[in-house]
Amino acid sequence: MNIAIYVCLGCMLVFGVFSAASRKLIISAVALAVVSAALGVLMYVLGAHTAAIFEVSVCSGLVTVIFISAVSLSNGDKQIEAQDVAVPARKRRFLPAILIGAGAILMIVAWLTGFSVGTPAAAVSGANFNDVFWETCQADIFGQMVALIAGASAIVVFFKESENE
Amino acid sequence: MTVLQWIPHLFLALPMLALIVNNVIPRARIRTTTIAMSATVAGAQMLLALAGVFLLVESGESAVRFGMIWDAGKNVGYFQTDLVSMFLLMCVGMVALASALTALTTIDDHRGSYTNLLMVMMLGLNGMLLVRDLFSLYVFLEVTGLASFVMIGMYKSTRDLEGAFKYLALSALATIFILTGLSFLFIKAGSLAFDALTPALFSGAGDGSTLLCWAALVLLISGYSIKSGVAPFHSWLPDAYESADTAVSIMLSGIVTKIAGVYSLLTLTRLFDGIAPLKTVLALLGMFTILVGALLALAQKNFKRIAAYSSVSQMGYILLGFAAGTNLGILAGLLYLFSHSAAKSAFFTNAAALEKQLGTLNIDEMGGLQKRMPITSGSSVVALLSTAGVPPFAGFWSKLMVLLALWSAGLKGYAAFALIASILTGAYFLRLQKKVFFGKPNPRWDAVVEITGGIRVSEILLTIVTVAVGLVFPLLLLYLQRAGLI
Amino acid sequence: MNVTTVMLVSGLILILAGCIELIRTHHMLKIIIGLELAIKAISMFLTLGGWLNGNIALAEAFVVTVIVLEVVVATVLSGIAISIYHKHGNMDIRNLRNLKG
Amino acid sequence: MTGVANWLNQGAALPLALIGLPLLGGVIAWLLGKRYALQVAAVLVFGLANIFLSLALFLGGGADVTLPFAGYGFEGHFVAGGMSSVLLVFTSVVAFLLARYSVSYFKGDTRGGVFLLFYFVSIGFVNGALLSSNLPVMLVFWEGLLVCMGVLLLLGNLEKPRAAIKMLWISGVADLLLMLGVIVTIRVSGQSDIAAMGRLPVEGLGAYGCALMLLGAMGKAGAMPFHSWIPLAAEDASSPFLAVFPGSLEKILGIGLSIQIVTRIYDVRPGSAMSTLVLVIGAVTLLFGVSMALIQKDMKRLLSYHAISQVGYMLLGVGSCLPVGMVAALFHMMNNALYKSGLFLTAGAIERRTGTTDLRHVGGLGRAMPVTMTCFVIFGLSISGFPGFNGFFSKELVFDAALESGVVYYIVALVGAVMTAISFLKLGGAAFFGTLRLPRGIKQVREVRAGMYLPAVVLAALCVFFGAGNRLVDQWLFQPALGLTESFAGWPENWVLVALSVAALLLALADHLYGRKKTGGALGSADHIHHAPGLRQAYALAETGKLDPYNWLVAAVGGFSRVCQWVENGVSWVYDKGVPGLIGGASKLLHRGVNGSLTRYLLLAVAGFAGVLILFLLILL
Repeated sequence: MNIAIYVCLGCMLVFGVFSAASRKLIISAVALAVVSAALGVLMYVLGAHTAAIFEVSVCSGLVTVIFISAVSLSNGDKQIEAQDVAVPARKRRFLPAILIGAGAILMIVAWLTGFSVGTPAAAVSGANFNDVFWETCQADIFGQMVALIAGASAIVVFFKESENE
Repeated sequence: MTVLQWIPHLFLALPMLALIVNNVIPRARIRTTTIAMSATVAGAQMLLALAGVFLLVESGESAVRFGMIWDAGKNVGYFQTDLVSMFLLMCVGMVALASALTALTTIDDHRGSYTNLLMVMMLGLNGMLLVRDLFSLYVFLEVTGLASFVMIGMYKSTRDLEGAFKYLALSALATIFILTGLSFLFIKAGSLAFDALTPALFSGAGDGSTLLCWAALVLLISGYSIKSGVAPFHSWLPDAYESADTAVSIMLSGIVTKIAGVYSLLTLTRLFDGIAPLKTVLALLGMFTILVGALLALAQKNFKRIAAYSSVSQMGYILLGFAAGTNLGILAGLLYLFSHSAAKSAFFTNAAALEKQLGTLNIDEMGGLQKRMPITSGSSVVALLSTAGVPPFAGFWSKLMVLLALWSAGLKGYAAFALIASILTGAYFLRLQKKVFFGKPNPRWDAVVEITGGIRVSEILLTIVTVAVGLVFPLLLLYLQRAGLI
Repeated sequence: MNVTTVMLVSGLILILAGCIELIRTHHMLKIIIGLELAIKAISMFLTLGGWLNGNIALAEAFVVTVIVLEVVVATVLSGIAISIYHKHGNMDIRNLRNLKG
Repeated sequence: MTGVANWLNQGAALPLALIGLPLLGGVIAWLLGKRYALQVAAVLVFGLANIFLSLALFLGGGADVTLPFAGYGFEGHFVAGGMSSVLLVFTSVVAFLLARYSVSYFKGDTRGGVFLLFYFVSIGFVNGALLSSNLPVMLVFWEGLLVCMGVLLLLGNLEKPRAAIKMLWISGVADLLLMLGVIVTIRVSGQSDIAAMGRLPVEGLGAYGCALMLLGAMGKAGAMPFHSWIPLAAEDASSPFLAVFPGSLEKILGIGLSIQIVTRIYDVRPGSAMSTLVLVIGAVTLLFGVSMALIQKDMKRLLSYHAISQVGYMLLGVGSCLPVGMVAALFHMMNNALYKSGLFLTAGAIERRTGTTDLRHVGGLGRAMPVTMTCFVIFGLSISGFPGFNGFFSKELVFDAALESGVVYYIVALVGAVMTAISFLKLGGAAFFGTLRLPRGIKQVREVRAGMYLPAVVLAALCVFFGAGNRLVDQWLFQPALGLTESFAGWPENWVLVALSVAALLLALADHLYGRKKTGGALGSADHIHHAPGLRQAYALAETGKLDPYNWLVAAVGGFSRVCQWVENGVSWVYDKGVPGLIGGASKLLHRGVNGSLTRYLLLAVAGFAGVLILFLLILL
């Protein structure tokens, strides 16, 4: 179990940093989708099965779709990528270095101080996701519904209604 | 079920109903009708919440709990409303009413989504006030934010979109801060319900998860501060307010930042009562905010931008009230929030009137408009006096209460600072009044006439609220005292 | 040095990466990527919290809600970004200098 | 009558009505400004109501009302009893007569309404000051009176408000002294109610409190060195103003309070330093006032100097700290209010008909204005102390008290009496007797209307009554006012003093006749004194204001202000340039910092996060 977790974490870290450091938008988006997939696996391993499905389908699926559409709506990706060229390549190599350095320092500090947030609880509550979701989180469900309406309104506003300076 | 138990349901049901009705009926032809409908919903909410406050006080209970429709039988109660949230629900109703009335004039025929978005925003704000779970609070915070982004960018002009985008980018950062904080708290507490979050979370010394809780507190304060526009997290705020349509600015300035940011901070102080650094940090942030907001307001030329920076500055006083930590302090902060909501909404309706009649908001181009627009001028003077804390307007009393709360909580230095900083408030508002309404009349505006319609109604309404609340304030205090709240 | 600590540290690195990306970039859509990256790490924290407290169902509910909300945020952001693209012909945030002072 | 009074006395109604009704009356009289008849009616109604209420209070045995709010030493405690009820009745009568006169005087003049407004408001304040037993509350009423006077003086000469400014300065200083005195007194006694003071000892801090309060009270009455605005006001202000304020109300308040201080608040003993202070100020005031009056050629100015000198007599009475002195002071104060306001009324009548009171241009009016002349004669005889008139009786009492305090005070008082008589012989002779002299442009003069002469006639009648019936007056007014059982009324027992007084009057007559013969007219009858060697130079100094403490003060202030100029400049630079510059600079800097860059906004937010983090670390570690 631990090995699976470490592998997933490694995947997420590598592709996450790659996504952040990448110059090209499409590559960033694809790397993000890979992070998402790795996270889905990780969640599955930890026992969050429904969340894992959501993560993989909605995030890696829908988010990528949004990006592709955004890119295609804005007539090709050349111009988009050209913008980040303004930042010299030399500078962008610092980002992975900083992140790896920060990670290493955190690791060492955590190891030296014996930092721990505890171990998994022995008694796992048998609560069903559906019950919890529809009862304990009913306010959240209501919020999601409203948020989706807001998203729909946003699409109407930004893609349908006319402009007015 | 008593009336009191029914009222909270309506805060979620009414806007939702309005949303459905608005989208079932073909919108394009009946813009005014739909906006009037949203105004009705807002007004109803204001009156219901007002009634709710009194009913709640009279009933002697501390809170009312209720669930969603599909939970009708179990009666566990996932929402709750207490006096604080009931009072703030009333403020939401009042400001939304002012916004809708202004929108009758300012929103054009192609903005069919205004009503939808206003209702979504109201749902988000009401939701924030009704939940009793920090995560749900975040959900509705995000909903409110989403509605705000879209509303700011509604006209899709260059400036609108810029304001919206800046708000969104800062909000993204805030989302990261807040969610990280929440997940840290979740790791320690195992739940994010208000009942599970107590100051005891911070007591396990040396434990890794306690450290996470402290980190969570820092992250949450920063995140909510971004949402509330507290300096130095405020930079998005003037841009968003300036670019948005005035009806939207009223909402943003009058209530959104107050509920989304300040109410969340208040929730933090109420949950983690007794955590010393929390209050000190809030007080310091408040002081810094008062100063920076006032200084920046002094240098502005745009009417709405001055109002925006003034909002920033006034936010500091509310924070100072909460930082006092006592019951009196919280009450003072809430009353300050209310009087400031009324005054600032009035200011933005004035801005709408000026923009509509003059076509510009540059105060250098104005002058001597007092004769041409007496109602706008009068309303703006009342709002100025109230904000600057001149008796007998509502702002005076609430500022006095903030000062008293600080003084009695032993934060005398902060009280003195708040008092001195009031001079700056007076300074930038006097500068505004002098340039816009008094001073030498600009011949360019000889043909300008007073505004009519919804904006005028809104101006008069808010001015009446400011004056009336100021006049009955001593009675209000007596009432609160009788109810045992101060 | 147990697995939870490793997860925490990796998550923090991802959040840091997301934040840096969000602040440093000049491209509007990349702001979403930065945000999403951080959200991934936060989803992991939430799951971790559920796992540690034996309350994975609640964590799942949180994660699902967060995912839905972030999708909507991403939609709104790309809507605004595309509208700006129609104005300026690009999605450079350095164009956003009209409002200041 | 008593029944009604008792009925009214049930609550706070009566004392509060005494304060409130005049205010209402003032507003109504002001609003009725253009309708003469209605205005007269309003003045009559409210004046009579005032008299009625005061009488009800006086006959009903007083009142003691405490309003239900208090704080910071202010407490609405109103007591009517003893001196305050007596003074209330007296004030209401005089005020009524003067109000009636003022209406007629200002007929057809737009300033009349405002005058009546502030006049009535002043009466309300005087009533309040007399009623309030709480010292801070009393001060509030005093300040209100000051403001009313300031406004009225300002209206008298809007273009050059020198009298108003001078009055505000001088009375302001006097009131400031009083205020300091009150503060010290409250500190010494530990409470702020006169009724509960119970004669504090005059020692240590109490001595300063007593001296300061006495100075303030005397300043209100117009004693040296707080006198110099009165002659200036005589040039600018109307006759009714002079009759009302320097003539009566100010004296009533000032002397009333002085008596209170000496007899109730502090335990001032005869022969003590405090007593000497009052006596000396009284003597100086008397001599200075009367000698300046002697040489005046303008009726109003002359009378205004007498308004100063008469204070001297009252203070000689107060300063003696003997019961006889108190009666003397009270009696003389009332007499003075009667005849001095009466004299101002006659001056006003002349002014109304001829447009001037300068005796070089107007005179010999006796035939034309017989009623006014008759009244003037009675007032003149009263003020000169002609045996049988009221001034005689009160002056004899003052002489008594002065003689007890020291023979030098008696001599001063006697000299004062001589000079008073001389100046009034001159004034009467010039104004009413001899050949008719009129200013250019006026062909003939008629008697004034009944509305203006009747108040004067009533005042004259009161003068006669206070003289002839002084036993009754003593029994009715002074004994209850001062709580005495002993009577000081009746014909003086000491025949030597009476003889000396008569001799003084004869001396004055002789001098008058001499001066008349020398210059050939009544107007110049005092010139030989004016031009006497030695005195001439002194008079020149006094006339040019060289002896006026106010002018010294102004000069000193000028010098001081020049010395402080650079300090002032420095401070004002800080306020005008420094602080706004700092604020403006900071504002500009921040303003420029907000350059619209999203990256900067985000970095700022991160910096804020770092700041919060550091604060937490600082507080926790």
